[in-house]
Amino acid sequence: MVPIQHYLWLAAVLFCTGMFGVLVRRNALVVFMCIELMLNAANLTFLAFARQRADNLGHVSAFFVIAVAAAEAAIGLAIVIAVFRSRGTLNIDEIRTMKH
Amino acid sequence: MSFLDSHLVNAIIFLPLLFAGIAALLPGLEKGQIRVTALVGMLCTLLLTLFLYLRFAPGGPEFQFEYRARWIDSLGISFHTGVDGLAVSLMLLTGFLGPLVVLASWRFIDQRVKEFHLALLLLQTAMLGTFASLDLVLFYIFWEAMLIPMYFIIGIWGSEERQRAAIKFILFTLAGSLLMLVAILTLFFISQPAGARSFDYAQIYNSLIGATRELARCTNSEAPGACASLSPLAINLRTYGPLMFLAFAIAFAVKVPMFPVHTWLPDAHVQAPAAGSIILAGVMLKMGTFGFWRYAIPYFPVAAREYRGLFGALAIVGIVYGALMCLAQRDVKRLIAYSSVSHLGFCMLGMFALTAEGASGSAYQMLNHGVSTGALFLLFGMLYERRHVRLLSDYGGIAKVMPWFSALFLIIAFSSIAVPGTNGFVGEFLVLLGTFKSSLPLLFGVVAATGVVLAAAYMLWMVQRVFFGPLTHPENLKLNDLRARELATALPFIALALGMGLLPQPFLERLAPSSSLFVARASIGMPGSQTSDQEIQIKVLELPSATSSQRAAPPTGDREPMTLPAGKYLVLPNPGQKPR
Amino acid sequence: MAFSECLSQASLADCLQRFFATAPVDPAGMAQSLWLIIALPLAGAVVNGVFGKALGRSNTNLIACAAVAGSFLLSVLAFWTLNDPQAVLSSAYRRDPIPYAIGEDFGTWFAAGTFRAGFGLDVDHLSATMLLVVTGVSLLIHIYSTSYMGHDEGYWRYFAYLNLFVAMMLILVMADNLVLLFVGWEGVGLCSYLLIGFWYDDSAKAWAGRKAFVVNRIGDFGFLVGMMLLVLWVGALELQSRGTVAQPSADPWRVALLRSGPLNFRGLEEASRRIAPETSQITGAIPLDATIAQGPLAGFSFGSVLTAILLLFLLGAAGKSAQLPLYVWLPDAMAGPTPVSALIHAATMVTAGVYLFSRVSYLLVLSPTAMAAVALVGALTALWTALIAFAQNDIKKVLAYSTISQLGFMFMAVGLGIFWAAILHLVTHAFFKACLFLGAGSVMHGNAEETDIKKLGGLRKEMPWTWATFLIASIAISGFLIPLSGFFSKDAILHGVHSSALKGYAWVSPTVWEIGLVSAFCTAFYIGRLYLLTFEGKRAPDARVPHAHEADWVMRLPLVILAALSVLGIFYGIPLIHTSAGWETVMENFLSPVFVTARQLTRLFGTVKVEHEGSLLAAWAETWVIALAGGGLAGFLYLKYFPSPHRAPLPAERTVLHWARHKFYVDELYELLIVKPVRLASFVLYKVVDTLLIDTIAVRGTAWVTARLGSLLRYLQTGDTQSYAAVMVLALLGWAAYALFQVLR
Amino acid sequence: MSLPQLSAADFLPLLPALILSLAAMSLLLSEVFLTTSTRVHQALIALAAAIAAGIAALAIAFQPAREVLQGLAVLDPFFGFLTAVICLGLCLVVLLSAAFLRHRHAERGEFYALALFSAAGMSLLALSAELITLFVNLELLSVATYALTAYLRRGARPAEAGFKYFLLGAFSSALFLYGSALLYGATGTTRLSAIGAALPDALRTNPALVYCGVSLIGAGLAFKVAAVPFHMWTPDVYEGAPTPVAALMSAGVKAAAFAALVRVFWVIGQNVDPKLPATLFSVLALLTMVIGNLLAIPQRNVKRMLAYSSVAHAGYLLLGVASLFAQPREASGVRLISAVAFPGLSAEELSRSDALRSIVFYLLAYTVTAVGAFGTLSALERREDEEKGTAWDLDRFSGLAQRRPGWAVAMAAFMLSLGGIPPTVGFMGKLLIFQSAIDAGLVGLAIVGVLSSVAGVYYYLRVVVYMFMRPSPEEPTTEERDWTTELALTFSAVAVLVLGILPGVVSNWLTVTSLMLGVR
Repeated sequence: MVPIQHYLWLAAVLFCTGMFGVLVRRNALVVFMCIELMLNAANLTFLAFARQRADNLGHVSAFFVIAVAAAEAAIGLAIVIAVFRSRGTLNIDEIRTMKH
Repeated sequence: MSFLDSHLVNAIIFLPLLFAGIAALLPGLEKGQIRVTALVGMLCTLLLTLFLYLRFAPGGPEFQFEYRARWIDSLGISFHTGVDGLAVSLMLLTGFLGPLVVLASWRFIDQRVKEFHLALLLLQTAMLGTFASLDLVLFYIFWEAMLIPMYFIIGIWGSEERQRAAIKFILFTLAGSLLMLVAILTLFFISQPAGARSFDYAQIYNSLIGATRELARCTNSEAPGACASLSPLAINLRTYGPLMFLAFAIAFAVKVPMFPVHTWLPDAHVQAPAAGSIILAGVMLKMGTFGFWRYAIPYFPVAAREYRGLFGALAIVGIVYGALMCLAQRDVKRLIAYSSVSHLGFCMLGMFALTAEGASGSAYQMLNHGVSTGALFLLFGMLYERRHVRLLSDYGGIAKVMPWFSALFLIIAFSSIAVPGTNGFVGEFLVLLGTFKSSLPLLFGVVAATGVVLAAAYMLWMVQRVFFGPLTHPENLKLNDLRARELATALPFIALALGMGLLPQPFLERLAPSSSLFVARASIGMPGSQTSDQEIQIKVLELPSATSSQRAAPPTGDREPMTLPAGKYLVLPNPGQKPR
Repeated sequence: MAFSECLSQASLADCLQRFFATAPVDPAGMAQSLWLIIALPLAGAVVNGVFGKALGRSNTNLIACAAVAGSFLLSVLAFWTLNDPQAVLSSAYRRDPIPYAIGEDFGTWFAAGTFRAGFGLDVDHLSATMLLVVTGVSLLIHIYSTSYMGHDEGYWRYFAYLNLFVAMMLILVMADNLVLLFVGWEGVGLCSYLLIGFWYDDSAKAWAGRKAFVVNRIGDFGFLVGMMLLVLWVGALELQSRGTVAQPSADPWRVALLRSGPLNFRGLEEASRRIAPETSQITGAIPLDATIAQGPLAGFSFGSVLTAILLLFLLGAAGKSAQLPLYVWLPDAMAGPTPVSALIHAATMVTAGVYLFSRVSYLLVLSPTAMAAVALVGALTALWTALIAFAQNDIKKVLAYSTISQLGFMFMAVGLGIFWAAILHLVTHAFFKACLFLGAGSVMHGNAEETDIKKLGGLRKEMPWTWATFLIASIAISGFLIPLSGFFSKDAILHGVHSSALKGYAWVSPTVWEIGLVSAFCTAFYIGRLYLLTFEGKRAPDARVPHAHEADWVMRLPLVILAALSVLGIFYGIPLIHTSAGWETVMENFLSPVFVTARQLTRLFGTVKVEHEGSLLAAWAETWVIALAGGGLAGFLYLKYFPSPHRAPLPAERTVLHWARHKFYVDELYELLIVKPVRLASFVLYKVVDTLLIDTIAVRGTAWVTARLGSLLRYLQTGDTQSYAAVMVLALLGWAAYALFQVLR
Repeated sequence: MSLPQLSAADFLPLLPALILSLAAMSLLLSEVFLTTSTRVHQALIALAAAIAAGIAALAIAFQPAREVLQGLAVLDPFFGFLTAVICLGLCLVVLLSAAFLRHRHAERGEFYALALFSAAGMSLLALSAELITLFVNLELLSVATYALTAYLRRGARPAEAGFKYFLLGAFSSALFLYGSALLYGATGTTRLSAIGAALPDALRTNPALVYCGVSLIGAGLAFKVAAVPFHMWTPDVYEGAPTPVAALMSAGVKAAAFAALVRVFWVIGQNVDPKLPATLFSVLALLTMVIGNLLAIPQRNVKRMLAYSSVAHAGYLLLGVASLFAQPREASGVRLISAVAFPGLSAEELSRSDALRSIVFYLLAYTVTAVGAFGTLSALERREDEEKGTAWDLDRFSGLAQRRPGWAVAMAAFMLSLGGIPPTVGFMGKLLIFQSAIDAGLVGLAIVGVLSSVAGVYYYLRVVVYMFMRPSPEEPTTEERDWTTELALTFSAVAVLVLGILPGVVSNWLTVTSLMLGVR
């Protein structure tokens, strides 16, 4: 069977990818999805460890996270829509009227 | 101790506050009523301070009229007031200036009268409190609370550059005093054992005596083993004493102001209205010297002696430098401001002479400067009220049109250049005598004495330019001489200037015990001095109820009501001892 | 007992003797009421100053004169009282009472630590003489002023100042300690400042007043430092001589030092007795050159410190008495009203320096160096200013310089320990110089304030009274024709100088003597010139008024009295009294109780050796000839050539005249060396240190840097979400790196 | 597996949160049925709920600390007091927002509901002692706050602010989550107490996991407390958010986040090398104090200025946290003398309790002051200026002393309190913080803090200058007065002064109980 480390590394890679995406992608929605990616990387980690330790705490956590992520997604999309309404764009570079 | 004795000081401190409350209730348009209210408040305060002054027994215990109440037990802070000879004298000075300040701004302040008098009364409370407080935090609170009203007085009712001057004033002072706050807290911790800590002046002082002696012994003797067995407190004092002393000293030196940190003073004085200048020169600058006298030097005598040469030199530089600055001024208020720098140099010099004569002279000089320079600002304020110009070149020949005014101004000018028979002479003579008698080099005294010559030079120069010579400016022709109110404002100063010059003994008697104690404390462990701890210890006034004043809720005591199962809650372990 | 019944028993002379030797009032009572002498003029000053304008001219005059007259009478009483053998002062500092002195301590003025200064008044023969001179002359001058200032609207100020001055001067002469003396010392300076600048709307006059005060302050600086050192000196003496006596606590001097302060004159006198010459073994005394063991003065010897102190006093005295190098203020002081010049700048205030040294004579004689310095300063001043006086055309300026030079004579005498002669000359000088000044005043009064003697002349017939008195006074000062008081007093000085030698400074007395002779010659010359140009010859063509008018009797009376006094002064200058030591002049005999300590010390230390070679008569003859020569030369020149300005002066003469007329450019020199540099320094310091370094660079600089940092950091806040996130991530990585580093290490 | 045995006492700590959320739900429901236009009563309901919750929190604050819900949460005075503070802040915010919303015709129940929800989240966060619980509650409060930030969604600025806040917030919570996942992996548990117990072994076996986890968690929380360099969102979000919401963020969110911070790092502090958190927080405190103040100096926009100042104050709080972990013995010798044991409690424990007390008190002080300041701002700002961004310019304050003397005095009090000048509560807070810092031997940091606060006084006083020393603008704008706003301002001003003069009551409570930080 696949050793635990693989899962962990995969999760780490996912997390970093998400983080990188957050930093570089310009489209607000894509950035948002990158964040989801990070959350899921965390989930994967939880599950992997739960699997390794054979307890259910990890699984429970994962469920919680998914729920929370859903809530976050809802509010996030609402905000994105609001932004789009007021500016007509989702390009992050243009959402920077307040500065300094 | 009778009720009166224990509450007199508090009454004095908070009476102006009470009248501020009354004034605050009056409608802002009733300028007359507000002025009268303020005046009455100030007068009542003056009467009480006078009563206090006369009631103060020179031969009695060091601190009299003490009052101590629980305030913030958990922090070891108590509301502790009381006065010694110097404090009571300075409080008298403060009370004396109060009504005169109100009178001085009777006409000059015509907009936002209410705020102005509120500020004055609050300022009065803060200043009196600063002198009377015997708890370091209480002192600090009053000390900083003082800044705010003065900040408003300068910033709102001042002249053109007022806002810059006000900001400069407050930042200068704050930068210094916040460092002092750190020093106070450090002192709080190192001076007393955990759990028994308090910010009480006397308690902290008493706990320092022993260590100071050890330290002095160690610094005096050249033997290598002298500093081998120091108590922890002494070691702390040795390491941090100088730093803490400097923190205190900087805070006070800014207020005094001593030479390098004096530049806020001219700006503040020039911009402030007459009332502000009078209070600033009359009382606020004394806060600095008072702080040195009450806190910086007695708490850290060894460190103070370490830096004695430096501060003595700075004082002398202040004397000469300030006088030279006066010669370079074209602006009368600026000139008077710099003359304050010079005069307060004498105060500092006398203090750091560490001789009885010097200390008394320094204390006396504080009072003198309050009277003389206060009066100078008052009188010039009257002129400014008429002409609204400050430059020497705008005047000349004033004596022709305002003979009485000129006569009064001349008298005050002579008292400020220490002509014998005026108050200035006694102070400067004693300071110089003390300096010569002290272990400071003779040169200090000689250089300081040149200040006398320079003072005559600049002061008479100013008098010449303002009062004598022909009336060059037509607008000066129609100046009218002093009104009755102004005369009534100025005459007390004259009376005091001459009275303190001819009969200084009543004042000196009250200062004498404080100054001898100050010298004794400042020279603990000096080769010459043989003062016993009993002489210099301060009697700690216990807090009202039986429990010890510090940390009224010691955790052990207060955790009993809630009986807790062991281990359920965290008794914080010491992280350092955990095995890794 | 009464005079009449005395006559029945004894001869008139004895009775007069006894009459004057019995005090009219109880000495103790007199001592307790000494303060009145000061209080009267002080009260007059206050009343006139505050209500003068309301009171009106005549009342003001009355009050002023009455006040001074009152203190004059009291002074006479005090003077008289002193002659009584019962008039003894029991000083706290010594066991045996002091004869011919009364005094009273009116309590502490201020005290701190071990120092104390008291309100103590003390009158002995010296003070009494000064009292009479001060009150008497000022009474006359008050009377004179009532007419002279008759038309000035500032009369009330004037009399207030004048009364105040008298009070201060009286404090000066009666004070029993240095600090109180200093009150008078600066007080008179203050009054002279006020009176010089009396007509303040003329800025030149006001500046002159300020100059006077500041220059005096320079002197006072010396005085002040001297006092401080004296306190230390006495303290060290007390400490060091403690071991030498049996039980210090029983020693009244030590006790009194603590109770009455170290600067009391009696205490200082007692202290000077504790100093012994190296050789002698007096118990409780320590040698002059013993080094001070501890205290701030440790390491110096008593003698050297004392010398320093006295030299500092010399600085003070030079300021007050207008000696080199501080004499420059006096000529300018002539800006004041003429009676003021007569009173303050001739008769009384300027003699304060002489009085001071006579007061502390017992200290002065301990230091030959200081004495030599005093004598030389006096001599040089006498000559220097006499030379300047040559070429002055302003009548008051001439008199001012002559005053300085006469003061120089007094300093010579003091410097060589002939204190009585100095005082004698002080007194006579007060009389004739006051007379001269008042005469000058009356001349100006009669000639529309004309002061240029070149524009006067021929006043002899127009102002007979003024002329007569002026002539007498001129003769008195110069000793021309017939010897009058001034002649004898000056000769007493010159003779004394000639016949005494300073220990270690043998060359001083001959030098001083010769300079003195030359100065005497010059005196005669310039006075002669002044007199001749003013009164003799024909009236100058460019005079302001065709005919001068004589002053009224109010102004004449003082002139006459002063002239008479300057004649009667002779009486004091001639040896009439025969004592064990030989013939003494009245003044010497009269003052001898004051200088008894000084004399003893002089003998003990041999500071001044007096060898009486040459008879007094010879000396008189000598001086007289010199005076005649000087006066004759003046007469020859100015009677022959006057008024003929067309004579081209010789080039050498011209240069001398030029320099002398410009006072040898001393004022300009001081301006260049002292005033300008100080002003420049202050200005540069203000601009560079205060404004630039501290305020701009240090203070504003800090604020500026802080603000800049803020606005720089501000631009990191780009508003871009992703850059924010990037910063977070970077910080995180940095931290993780640090943590890992910590772990792996 | 059997259901855990839970007693009623286990749910006691949830009481405040329950009250808040119930009120929130009822408000949401009322929104459905409501037809009237005026909504003041909604504010009143919210206010009542907040007060009730606050009282409940205080009531349970004096109980001995214990773990509840099987160690998922802790009931201890620390939580109690923080919740009380949060509720106090909430009350004031609700009062302010009533008028604020009415002037913008945005009065709807959701607003209060969201505010209450986020407050509930804060209170729950303050008591959670388990990583996942922490995460969930963090998200609860964050999500509510995101919504509040973008509440006035018509405007461009609120939307943008909400967007930024949401994006970065989600990002940081992702960090937090991943960190806790790693920590779980390292220790096999997510309960803080258990983690603490397991940490030493975990460190021995795989330190990298532990350290990465801790760092990520720290980053996640540092974002919420707006510690430099995780602060950059603050000014933008505060500026865009409705002013009352900004007040809520600056007061409540900070308090809750600090609670979580202390709890988490407490465990690490006592089980891992304690130098680690000490250094971490010292560095953070230093950066935050200095940079926060520096950034605020050039601001003319008062709202941004307050935002930066809230960063600076987070710095002072971090100083308190640092002194909680600092090791005096290894630090400077100032503490040498106080090593004398105190009966029943070592000097170390005393100083730690003082540090905790100072943190709580400072949070209280900052809450009343900052909410008051934001309140004055919200009372002054005008709808039409907001798009131009000039609504919060200093000029709005010029001559306020003549127009509205009361507000001017109140604002002056807030500014002085923020500057830490007596006799205001701000000074007392600073006094306590610096006291514990020096007690912990962090003298250097204390001095830096002091000096930076001098810089702070400069820009706070600038507002005072404008209010008192500048003339009113030409067109005198008359700000409407609403009793709710007035009430809030008066209350906070009075609190600022009274607590400044008589902090005794509160500080005594804190002393009594500040020892109880219920994490084993």
